[in-house]
Amino acid sequence: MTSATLFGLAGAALVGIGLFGMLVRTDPLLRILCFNLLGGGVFLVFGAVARRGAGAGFGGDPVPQAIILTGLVVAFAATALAVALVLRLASAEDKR
Amino acid sequence: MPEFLLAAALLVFLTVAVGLVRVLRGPSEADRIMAAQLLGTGGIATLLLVGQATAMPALTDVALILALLAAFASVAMARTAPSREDEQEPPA
Amino acid sequence: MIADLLLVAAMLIVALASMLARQAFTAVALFIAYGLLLTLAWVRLAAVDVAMTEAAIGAGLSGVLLLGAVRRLATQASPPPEQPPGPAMTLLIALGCAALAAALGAVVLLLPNPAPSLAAPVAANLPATDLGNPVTGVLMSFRALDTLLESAVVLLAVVCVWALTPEGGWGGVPGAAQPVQRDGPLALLARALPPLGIVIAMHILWVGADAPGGKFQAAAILAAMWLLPWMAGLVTPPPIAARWLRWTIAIGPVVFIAIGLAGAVIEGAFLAYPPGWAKPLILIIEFILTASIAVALALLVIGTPDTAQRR
Amino acid sequence: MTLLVDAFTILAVLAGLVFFIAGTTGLLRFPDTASRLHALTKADHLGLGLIVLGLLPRAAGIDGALRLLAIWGLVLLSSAAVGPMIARLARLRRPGE
Amino acid sequence: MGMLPMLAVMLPVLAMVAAVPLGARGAERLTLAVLPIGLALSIVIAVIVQLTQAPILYHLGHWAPPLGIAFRADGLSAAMLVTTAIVVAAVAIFARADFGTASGAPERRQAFAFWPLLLALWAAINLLLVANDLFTLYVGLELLTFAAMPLVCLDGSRATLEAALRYLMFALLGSVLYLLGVALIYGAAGTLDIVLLRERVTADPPVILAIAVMTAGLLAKTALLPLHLWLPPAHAGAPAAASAILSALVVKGSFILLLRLWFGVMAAVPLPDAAQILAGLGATAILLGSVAALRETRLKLLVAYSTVAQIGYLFLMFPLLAAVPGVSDIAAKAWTGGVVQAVSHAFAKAAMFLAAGIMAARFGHDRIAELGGAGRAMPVTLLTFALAGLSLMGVPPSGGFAAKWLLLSAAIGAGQWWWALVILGGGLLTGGYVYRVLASGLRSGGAAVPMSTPVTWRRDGMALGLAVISVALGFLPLAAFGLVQVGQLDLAP
Repeated sequence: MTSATLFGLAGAALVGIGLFGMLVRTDPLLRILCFNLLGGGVFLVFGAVARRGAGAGFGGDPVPQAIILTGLVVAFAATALAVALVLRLASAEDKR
Repeated sequence: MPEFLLAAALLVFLTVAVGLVRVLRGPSEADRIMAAQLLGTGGIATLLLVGQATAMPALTDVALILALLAAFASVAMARTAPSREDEQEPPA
Repeated sequence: MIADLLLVAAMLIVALASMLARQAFTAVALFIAYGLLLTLAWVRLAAVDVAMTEAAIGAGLSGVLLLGAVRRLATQASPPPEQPPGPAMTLLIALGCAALAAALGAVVLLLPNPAPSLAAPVAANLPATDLGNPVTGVLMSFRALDTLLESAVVLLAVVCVWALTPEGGWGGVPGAAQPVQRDGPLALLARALPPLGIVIAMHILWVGADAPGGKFQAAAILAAMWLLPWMAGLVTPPPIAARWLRWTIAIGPVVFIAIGLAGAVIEGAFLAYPPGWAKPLILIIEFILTASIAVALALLVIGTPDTAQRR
Repeated sequence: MTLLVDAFTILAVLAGLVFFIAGTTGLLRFPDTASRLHALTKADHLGLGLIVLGLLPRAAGIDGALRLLAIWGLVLLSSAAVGPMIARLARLRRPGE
Repeated sequence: MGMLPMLAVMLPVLAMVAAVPLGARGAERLTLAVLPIGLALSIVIAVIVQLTQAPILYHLGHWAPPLGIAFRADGLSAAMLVTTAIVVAAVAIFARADFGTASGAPERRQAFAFWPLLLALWAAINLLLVANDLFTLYVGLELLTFAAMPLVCLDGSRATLEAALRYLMFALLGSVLYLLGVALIYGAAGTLDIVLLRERVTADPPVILAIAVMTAGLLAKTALLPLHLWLPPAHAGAPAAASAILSALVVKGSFILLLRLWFGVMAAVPLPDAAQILAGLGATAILLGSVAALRETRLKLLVAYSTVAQIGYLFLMFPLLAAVPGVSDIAAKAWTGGVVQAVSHAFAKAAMFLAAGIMAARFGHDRIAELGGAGRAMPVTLLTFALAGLSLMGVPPSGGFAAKWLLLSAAIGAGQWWWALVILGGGLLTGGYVYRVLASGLRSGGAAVPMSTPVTWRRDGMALGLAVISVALGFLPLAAFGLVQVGQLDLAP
């Protein structure tokens, strides 16, 4: 087994872990955290795909690598949005 | 020489990975922060050793970013850790 | 291979523990460790650009963002917990997730060999961009549209976070008030680190054209260097009504689109660069985009304006 | 000459390793937070410092050496800042434990 | 000419970006200035596609796929581009009363947020319509989610914030699953360009799993039963203008992407069994959604449940397209029927939500049982609701009728008569809930209704205009519907 495959399998396991957490955790903040675990798994699967595509003197296929980079930033923005919403909801609590 | 550096990198990583037990078990928040910090330092050392062994100077830059951001995350952890109410200084 | 196995095992254990953690703080501490381990995994996958981004955004900014939320939620009455799924349902979900993970693992093993790849076309066309870093080539030329749209997404996210401002807080200072610490360890770090960090960010941005690095990594570092003195209470973010602040986060995408449209007029295709001009134009875009994204990322961490804090 | 450099690197990196191992052992085995903190700072200051020292003669030019030193400096700085914070946290925690 | 689809996307993106520093008042004026240009662009694209009977292709930065990204505006894109532009324009004019900023007035939160969000939404939908690259489409999906989420909770009340959080969780899970599929498809085929993928993909496990997780993710975003739970509170709690956009357009964005996957990427690999399951879920959604609407006591929730039901119709086209690859006439009918359903529902539902918003604003509540007097006080609003209702029911001659009739005859032609029964049953149930509202509104009312103002006239005009379009679609000659066939990969002879 190559290390690309190994990390791909790890990504698959992380997808399972993150998805489970997103579905069973009730604390919204922990749900967001699990969304990030899940995202890490997805990116790792993508990373395995990129590594498998090594060639032309590159250690990995640069196209999926660039896509992962973009995806990481988008995932961060999504996390920030979700966190802001959770905090806003918590402060709405007091006023009632 | 690269073999030696790689072996050293593996050992450093193995060592700090064992330290992860403290992040898992605590018991106090201080312990978790320390273990995370150790993981950061060990990760930096690993990156430097691998970067030298495989002639990838860019890994030094990864280590540089890690050093900066690990410092940032560590202080954030240290001041966020749940503690007694007298911990916070009053806002000016 | 042993190293990889070790790394994977550590990653899975940390992720599992983070997902199961009882306390939010523990979960986030483990999540930061997860980000550190992922950084090493990206190095092992020969994706150094991604490793840098993961270190800066995955472990750094995301961790600090979540920690900030833990901190703010600790001072508030915890919301009534939603009903967790019952044991039978939990088991069912666990089986479903395990099945998905297993299917995904099997599929990873079944991916075609040799793997299809665009490495060769990237290598063949990279000289046309005058860049040395293939990932930057993809991000700024071959798939520049994605990068452009992503910068718009980041800007939009700031709008969304601001849109959550409670009544009476509009136009005010974003984020919760931070306890002021004029001296002490945090203040020391908040004063000593930023100058060094800015130099490092500029270095990462500059080498990004030809070696791993680039605007996102640099922007994340710069954001962290602004957030540090903010956390120490040494600087106050500008109010969100400030026109210059809004221009700062918008100027990057605006310039990117303008250069793209200029390409459409001059070269006949949106985001096409005239021959010989690719590298300077890309550097201009990256430089301005770094400033915009850095401020936007920091604002995303700082969060929504508070009613309590109109200055 | 190369032999000398190699020997230097090996010695320094090995010494660094020892401090890392000591740091982890301390973190795992020491009974209280304060002494664990001491163990941690050893790994941070000396372990990484020695590895950086060992790699310095191999660095690619002044630029590479500067980056190595900057990393060490950064870790020292953050350790110096976070250490007291952790110590205070540990002190504050104790009465309730 | 090739540039037009690119401009249709970049115009709202640029406007959205520029709207942020301009502030609420500037953003409002910028939006109103950009709207006619965007509408004109969409119409020109539609005319060109209809005249040339070929999709418009555009390579960004001169880089051809698989290395670069292509835009491809086919008939489906063109029809939906025009629909989107019209609905966005009507909603923008409608929304000025709520989110406008008078000269010299201080900037308000809702006003600052609404205009960039509207522009971002428009940009995202246009991107989803013309982008031909699976990852660019992912960015479009996220853009759409980010723009839609704050619209749900624009009024800042606790209930809407909860609805927004629930929506966001569904949407984020949906997009991350979609991204997982993108990774697998790239790993299997080495490209993300839909046209190229159509030639490269085979029914291998990686591709099948990819399509499965992407479909699941997109269903969560499209709110197909049983993943619909987030929709009613989210769409009903938003301000009327936002509800109209969310129900009419946002759920269509992920649906169109689903069509691109199933009948673009997988055109050469039919999945008849899975298509039956999707249509089964759709049929259940039609029946359960309509029943829920029938039992609902609040007007805006009724309209939201109606969306759950009407989304169900969209999925009936899947087995009809997948079942009979040889008989292209039936497939063509199913395709046209599904797309016309998407278009006519967009107009009708936007009109209905706007009408419901006008009623709720004037009554100060939206309890259906207490709408008495609406027929006298606001006949135009009630007429709007009725016309939109006719289209949703599928009464001839309306756009909804054309759509449902095409789907019905395709179902019978394909020998899958059971879907025809569902279509007819759904129409009856729809009639039931529309009638409930009208009957209540036509009763003589007890409470005094506030006088109408010029603002109300303009708002009524916008809502009525949309409702009229949804009906008028039924008068179009069938040849006009040929537009949506253009460039359809598996239907092309």
